Amino acid sequence: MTAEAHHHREEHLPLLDGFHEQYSVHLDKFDGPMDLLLHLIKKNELDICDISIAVITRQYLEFIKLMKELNLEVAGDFLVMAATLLQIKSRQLLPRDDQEEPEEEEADPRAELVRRLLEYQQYKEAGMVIGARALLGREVFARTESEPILKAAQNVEGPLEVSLFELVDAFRVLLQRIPVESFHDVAPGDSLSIADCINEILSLLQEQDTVQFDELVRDELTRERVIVTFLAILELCRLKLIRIFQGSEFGQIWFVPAVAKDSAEVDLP
Amino acid sequence: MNSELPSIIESLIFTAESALPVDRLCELLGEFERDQIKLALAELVAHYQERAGGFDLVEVAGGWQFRTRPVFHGYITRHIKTRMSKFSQSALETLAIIAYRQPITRAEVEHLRGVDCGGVLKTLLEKHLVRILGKKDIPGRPLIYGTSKEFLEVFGLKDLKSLPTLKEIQALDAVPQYERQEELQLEPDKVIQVENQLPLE
Amino acid sequence: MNSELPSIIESLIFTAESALPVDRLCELLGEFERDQIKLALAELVAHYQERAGGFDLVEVAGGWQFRTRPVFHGYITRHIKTRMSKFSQSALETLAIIAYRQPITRAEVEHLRGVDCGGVLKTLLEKHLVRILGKKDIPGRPLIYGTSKEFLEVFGLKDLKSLPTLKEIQALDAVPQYERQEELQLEPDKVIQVENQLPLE
Repeated sequence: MTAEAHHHREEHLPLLDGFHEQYSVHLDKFDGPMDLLLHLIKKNELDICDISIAVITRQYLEFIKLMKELNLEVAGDFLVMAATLLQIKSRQLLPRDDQEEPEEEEADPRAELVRRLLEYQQYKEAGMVIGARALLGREVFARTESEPILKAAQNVEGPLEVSLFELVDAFRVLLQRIPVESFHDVAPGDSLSIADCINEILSLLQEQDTVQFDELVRDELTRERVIVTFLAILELCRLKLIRIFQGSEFGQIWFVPAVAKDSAEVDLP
Repeated sequence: MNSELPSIIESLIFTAESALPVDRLCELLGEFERDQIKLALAELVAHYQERAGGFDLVEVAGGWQFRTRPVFHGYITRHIKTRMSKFSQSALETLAIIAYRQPITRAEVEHLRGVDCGGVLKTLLEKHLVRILGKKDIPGRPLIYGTSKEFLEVFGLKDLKSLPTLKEIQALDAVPQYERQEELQLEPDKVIQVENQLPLE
Repeated sequence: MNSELPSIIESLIFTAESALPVDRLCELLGEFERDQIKLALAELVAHYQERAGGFDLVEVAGGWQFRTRPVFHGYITRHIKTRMSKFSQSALETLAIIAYRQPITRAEVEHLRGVDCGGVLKTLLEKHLVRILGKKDIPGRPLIYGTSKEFLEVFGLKDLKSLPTLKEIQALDAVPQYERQEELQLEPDKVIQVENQLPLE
């Protein structure tokens, strides 16, 4: 909470003067609408499977009202649940129409919410059980010092230890660092499948001198595959990596590496 | 059996960077039979259990590692900074959902929790407790998440199967326990009273 | 003497980043007498000497430390080959560029990173994460790079299409859509109206 927000609140709610800190701590305890609902159910000593929607809805709305009075930001998630509760309540109160859907069992409008609450409660408790374990780096420690004889040793092989998130994050950080104009065309969505296709074509061209368009789409003759392959070829051509040939009009499309592979020497130091 | 084998294994586990799986032990000690290695390991485990000293030999994240016994953490933190801060309830909830329901999408987590989980998810990814498993083969190809090896390491779990089952957790709940959340009064005028008393039932 | 003291000392030495001097031990364990600490330490040393396991408690550089016994060094150095190799930030960055922008030349990678990438590229090629896809038909005929099958395996990806896009990672931080929606009407009088209109059960 910012200092201004605090100030603001004091002006408007002299009643709660001096208790804001504790109070906001309480409000923060609710990890979303499901958590608040569970609290209300417990507080009213209700059975989750047979909650009084009227009581819960009233208290839930009062709570949100209070949050607003305290100038706390009410997250959209809380409002979504408020709407759900009001909807269930109104459905419960609607006169039951026997004529229209006689074959369908009268479903309890609360059923879906009850199911979600039960499931949520399960995971909330599972979280507490997990959190109560002795954690490495908090209650339990492993040896941190490495053995002197191993310290000196360099390792080149061995399994790699890196996560996908780290890879994407490295790319994200890099993009923040470099000017936008040099990176205007960041692969949107599915264009990465074109990358798969490019990779595939170039691999094939390392094994054989020429490749036919048909060869690439033979195994998977779908509209998507043909389009992606075609786009991959255009891209390869644009990048001057391949040359395209066509024997005759509507004839077979061939492509070859733009540069013969025998002249391949590594350009690394 | 080579009488030195338990000591050799002990020295390897002791110097390993992280929990050492039996498979890797066997790989490192190619001159010994797998059965011999497993027997020697069992001997070591029994020794440390019986001795109950400053540290134990425990199985975590599919491997073996020496770890201090939790009772001594009060002394250890006098010279070692705790790496892990306490997890927030929302982090634990999200972690539990991912652990029990993996592979799972962000939308599925959010549906279960009823709140936006982007921030929590990002923190869990940054802490390496959760990882991206790939993309789901449904329209939109959303990312799918699962728990990582670090999750098992941090929470001291042998594998995902050693997580308490949800049934077991429910059974725990059947036993009456004190309300973890203090009462929250909704009538503003009563709030002050409650705050002052704070009696836990 | 506190019967747990040797275990406490053991856990402290075990977790210390370097050899732990007796003075430091006494400082950390202010509630115990120096003589008690020295006695407990002597007890521990005797235990490890007698046991002659994989490691010993030895005094080095004025402090106490657990050290593996030299006879086992032949086994311990076998670790090096299976040790997890960690990625440097520059390797990760280079790999990310290649993964997301392939096919790409070294010059293009270097333009983006602003530094020479020859060394990193060589390492990535050696680790088989990156491979040469071919040569580009422009002056100088530079080699072009792409990711390998091993790359997909290391990251557990089915194909390149399964790589998360930047958008997806950035979306974790984003404010959910519905928060920008109009506020739900929650004015007290309106709520009461609802309550009054609808007969409550």
